[in-house]
Amino acid sequence: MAPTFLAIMLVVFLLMSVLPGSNINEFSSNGGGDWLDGIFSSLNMTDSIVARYVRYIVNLAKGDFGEGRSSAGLGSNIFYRLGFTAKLALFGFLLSAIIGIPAGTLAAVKRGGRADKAVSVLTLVMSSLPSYALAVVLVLIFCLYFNLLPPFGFGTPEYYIMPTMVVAAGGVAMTTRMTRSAVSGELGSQYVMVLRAKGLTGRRIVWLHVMKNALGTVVASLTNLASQLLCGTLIAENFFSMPGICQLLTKSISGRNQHTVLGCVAVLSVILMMVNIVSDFAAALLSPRIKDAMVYGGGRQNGES
Amino acid sequence: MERAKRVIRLFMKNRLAAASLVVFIIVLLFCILGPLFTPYDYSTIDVKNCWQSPSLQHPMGTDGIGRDTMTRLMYGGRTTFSITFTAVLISLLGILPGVAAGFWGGRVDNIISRINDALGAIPTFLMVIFAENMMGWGGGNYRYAMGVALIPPIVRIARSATMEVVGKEYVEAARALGVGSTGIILTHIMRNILSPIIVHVSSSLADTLVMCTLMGYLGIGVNPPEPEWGNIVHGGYAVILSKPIQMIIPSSLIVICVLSLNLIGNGLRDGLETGKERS
Amino acid sequence: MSELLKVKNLSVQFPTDKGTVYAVKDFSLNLNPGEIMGIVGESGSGKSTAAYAIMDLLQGARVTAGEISFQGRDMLSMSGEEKRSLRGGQVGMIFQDPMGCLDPSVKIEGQMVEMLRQHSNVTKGEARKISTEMLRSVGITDPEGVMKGYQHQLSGGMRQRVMIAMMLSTQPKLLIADEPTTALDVTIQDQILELLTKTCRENHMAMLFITHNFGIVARICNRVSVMYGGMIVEEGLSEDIFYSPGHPYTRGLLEAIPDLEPGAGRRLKTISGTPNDPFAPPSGCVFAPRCPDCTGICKTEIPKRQDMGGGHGVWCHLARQEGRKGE
Amino acid sequence: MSNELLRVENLIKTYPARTSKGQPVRAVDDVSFSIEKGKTLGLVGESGSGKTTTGRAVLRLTEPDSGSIFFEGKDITKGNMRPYRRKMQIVFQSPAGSLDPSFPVWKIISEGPKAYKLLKTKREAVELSRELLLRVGLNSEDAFRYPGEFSGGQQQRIGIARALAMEPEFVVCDEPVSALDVSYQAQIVNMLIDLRQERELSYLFISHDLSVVMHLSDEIGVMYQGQLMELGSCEEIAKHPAHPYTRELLRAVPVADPRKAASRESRIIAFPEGSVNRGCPYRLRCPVAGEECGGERPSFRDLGGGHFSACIKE
Repeated sequence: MAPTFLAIMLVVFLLMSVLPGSNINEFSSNGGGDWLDGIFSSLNMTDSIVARYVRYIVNLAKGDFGEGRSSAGLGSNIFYRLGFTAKLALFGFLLSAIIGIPAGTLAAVKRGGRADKAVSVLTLVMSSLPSYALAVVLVLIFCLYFNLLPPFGFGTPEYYIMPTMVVAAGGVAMTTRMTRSAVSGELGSQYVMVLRAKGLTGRRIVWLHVMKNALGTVVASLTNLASQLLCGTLIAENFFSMPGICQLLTKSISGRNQHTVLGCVAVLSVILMMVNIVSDFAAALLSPRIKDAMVYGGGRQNGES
Repeated sequence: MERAKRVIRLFMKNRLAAASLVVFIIVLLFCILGPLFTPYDYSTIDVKNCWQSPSLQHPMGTDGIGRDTMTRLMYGGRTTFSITFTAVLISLLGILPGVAAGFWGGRVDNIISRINDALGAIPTFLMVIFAENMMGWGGGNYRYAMGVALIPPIVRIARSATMEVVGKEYVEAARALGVGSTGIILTHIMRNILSPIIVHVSSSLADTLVMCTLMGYLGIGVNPPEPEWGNIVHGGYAVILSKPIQMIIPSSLIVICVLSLNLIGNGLRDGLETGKERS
Repeated sequence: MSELLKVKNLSVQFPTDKGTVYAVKDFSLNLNPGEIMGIVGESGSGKSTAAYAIMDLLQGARVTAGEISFQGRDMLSMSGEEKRSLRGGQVGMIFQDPMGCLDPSVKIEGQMVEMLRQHSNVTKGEARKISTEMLRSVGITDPEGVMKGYQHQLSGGMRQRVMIAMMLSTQPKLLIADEPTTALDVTIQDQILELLTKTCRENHMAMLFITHNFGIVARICNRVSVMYGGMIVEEGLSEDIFYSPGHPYTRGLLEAIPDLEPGAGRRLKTISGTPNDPFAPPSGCVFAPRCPDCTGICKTEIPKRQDMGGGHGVWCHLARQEGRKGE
Repeated sequence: MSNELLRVENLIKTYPARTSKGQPVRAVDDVSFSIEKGKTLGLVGESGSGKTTTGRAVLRLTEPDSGSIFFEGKDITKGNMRPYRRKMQIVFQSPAGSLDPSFPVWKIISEGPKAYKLLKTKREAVELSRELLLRVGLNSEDAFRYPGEFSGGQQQRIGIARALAMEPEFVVCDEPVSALDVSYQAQIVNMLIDLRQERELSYLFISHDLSVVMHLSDEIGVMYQGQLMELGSCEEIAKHPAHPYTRELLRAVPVADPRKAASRESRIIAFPEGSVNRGCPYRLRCPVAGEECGGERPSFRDLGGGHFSACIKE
């Protein structure tokens, strides 16, 4: 995974240095006199593209988005806002897991039954409802009709209710659909018949055996869930004016402030990259076969089975 | 193509899917033919009667600067649909590398899969902002970026479908009969990976439309006064508490369109799945 | 009631959107303790479906039966709980496809201990000891290694041995084996068959062996039922079935089996025709469309069981004694 | 050696190791045999014995690592196979898997001749398929149906018709009847026998079922872990097998006769798993193995009359 991340950041870096008027060359130039410059000057390649790329990565790692030299406090600004977005995304993720997985399993276990039909209709509606449409509906119900929740701003927990629902909607729909197909796939396999022949209770079979295998596939597609939550956060922060990184991103886009835009894009890519790595390891943890293949390196074996 | 007839027959039997097809066609006609019938233009400003609620002259009311919402929705629909269809068409370019990776495997497969994973790691949204940043804002040319962002899933599906077909004995039989690799790809591979791809495209059509309107809502992509569905919804944001109708009408039009697209997707999926299993 | 298992006219139908599939019709059998009975038939004859129906393992099927009783207890009136405790406790089951029988994400030890603790209150330590012993008794030379591993690290033969050890660890009175050796090599199959017969002899355990291979039936079964198109067409001691088959289908099958005599180009006797359409079973005898000596009555009337003496029953209007090479 | 149709010399095919630590697996390890025109060689062995890989390598569907293949005297190991593809065909094991579900039957059967430009129009193709369908015992209007609408036995007949469309001289049958029930197995075996006489075909008949092979082969080769253990005429192998593995195979096949099957005492303890890199590969399971079996690999000795065995104890 790390090589993929470095590849992306390389692309970001090269594009930014090509961009007219972006101040990339200032904050990735060497000569600042620290340990890194010692190495580069000894190799007398201080200004080569490679050195500036390494400097760029080191700065990113240090969280220094170049606020030291040019625009005001971008780095600290981003980290402050990151807290908000992280909270929203985390709530959204937890909701997706807590609602999505049991609902998907229930629908798969009682395939064709009332619960299954209800869940499918709900998932269909939730995945066809763009987040801003859902936000409008929520505002209508909770603010105008019942006047229970404050529509905008942040602070006390009640502000977070509606934005979290908007963020979670897409996630719940995707997780439910994913779990439903994974679980019904497992339920159809031979080893479930064997478990029933062993006299195990239905609950034990589903929640202990089937769940473990089904989660393997669900976790593997964590990255799509992350992107889905990202879209949700973008709309939620914008609609409910929550000061998250996504709001900064949208403002800097409309303000055509390229530098901040790329800063936010870099941070969000880093987060998604980490989610990618976590999902790979979680998938390996859950299914030993993938773990074996990873540890021993599964060659493409197409000899006699 | 006898199989195609069977799939269509099955699709029609699913009344829900057939009904949503009709709804979708109506929405399409509304956007394409509509402008010929409306007296207004999408950009004529009439500040006197702004924020009008639905009335006879303006069946869908007017927006903040008095422009007729219905006309704007018609023209907006054209932009949104053209962006979505172009993006999905571009994503079909992913079929070629997917088939190549699945068919030849080994090094070719590794290289293509690595690149594909890297490209796939970046979510559509960030890819679009990136492209917008570079190619200049507005003008809907982010359709190409969205198309590129949609390529990785298509490559993955084409690759796994191809590998499944290559594992089958009828491909080896074709080789034994003296059919060359390209011959095999054009006949056996293409015909048998068609249904998983169609199923994916039908579901990605709805998701792409939603993504496109999201962009519009956030002010990325189309700059005003050019109309776009997401943009129109955003227009009503300012008066959401006082006149929620301004946002409800455009949002519900989008929801109806997306819902029908999803239902068509489900209908196609059932048709192709049983079609594939039985034949 | 010395019978261990008694089944009377069991029928199974699968309602599908294209019509009802009549998988099993009027299936009856009775099995005494310690007896090995073979159910033979080609694919689609309903042999496995019948066994699964007896154990109530079928989903989405309409099962009707005159009587299903195990050790005198009527299973039809049993509650779901009671039936569940029977499965794996008194009745073990092993299946055909060793590749997919074990849970891929749980260690072998976990699955065996789970089985033991489900049917008897032993501690985890005792369960682990019993399981290791069971694995050794089924011929696994390194039981500790297998216990710690997962199913994808084992060969087909090893997985089948683990399955047998697991099912036998609760000392069942009846073992239902659904083509356990079909997917295995012939040398490994030979070992598994030997293992099964030895276990039945030693534990006085009855076995219902389902297969399409007459050779296996000849080797291990003392009583046989031959099935075609969802119905039993002939039943009796294996001597009767092999040496004086009464039903044309049994005769046809026995002659179609290739023997180990050398000589290239020796044609086999065949049964002409193709399988029946599951949605539209023929009126009258199920084998009529493919039967060489089929007459008018066969097409109209379902044949009744004709007793040929000594428990040898034939469901054929023209049933008659006819020796094969044995006499 | 005049009418020798196919000769294979020291054929070797290795696959990369499944785990990064293990060394590459030799699926086919130095196999040599020859088949005369009109004769059939049966290749028998269990799963993992390399018999299927050998069949595929002979037609160069999988490229062998080394060794040479001669067809009608010409070396076809390297270079363009196209001129020979016509004369060499293959029938597969899984009835459903060997037919493309999206092709109508007439297109499946005429795919070969079409690739060789022997058929110009669709009408010609349909005509040819109708003719061949009748020859393999199906009716001619099946030409417009799809593989999914046929039973296993019928699908296998379509596979045979496809092979016949090329008018081959040599057909590799890779477990053609293993997936079928007894009554359909007998029908296909009889058809293969009739086709042999009628079109003077020679087969490389691959199967794990020794009794089916006995009915079809003039000569039989027994393979174990990629190596030929024994090769000889059908009578030799059946009456006096020279290699302990062949004896074990003959003993283990269950015979449909209770009296004959009654007397047997088999071993229960599982055979040690894994392959052997030195000496005779069968020595871990062999009842008569001694130290000498662990030395270098036993040579393929000629016991006279074309009967070879790779066991130094005999």
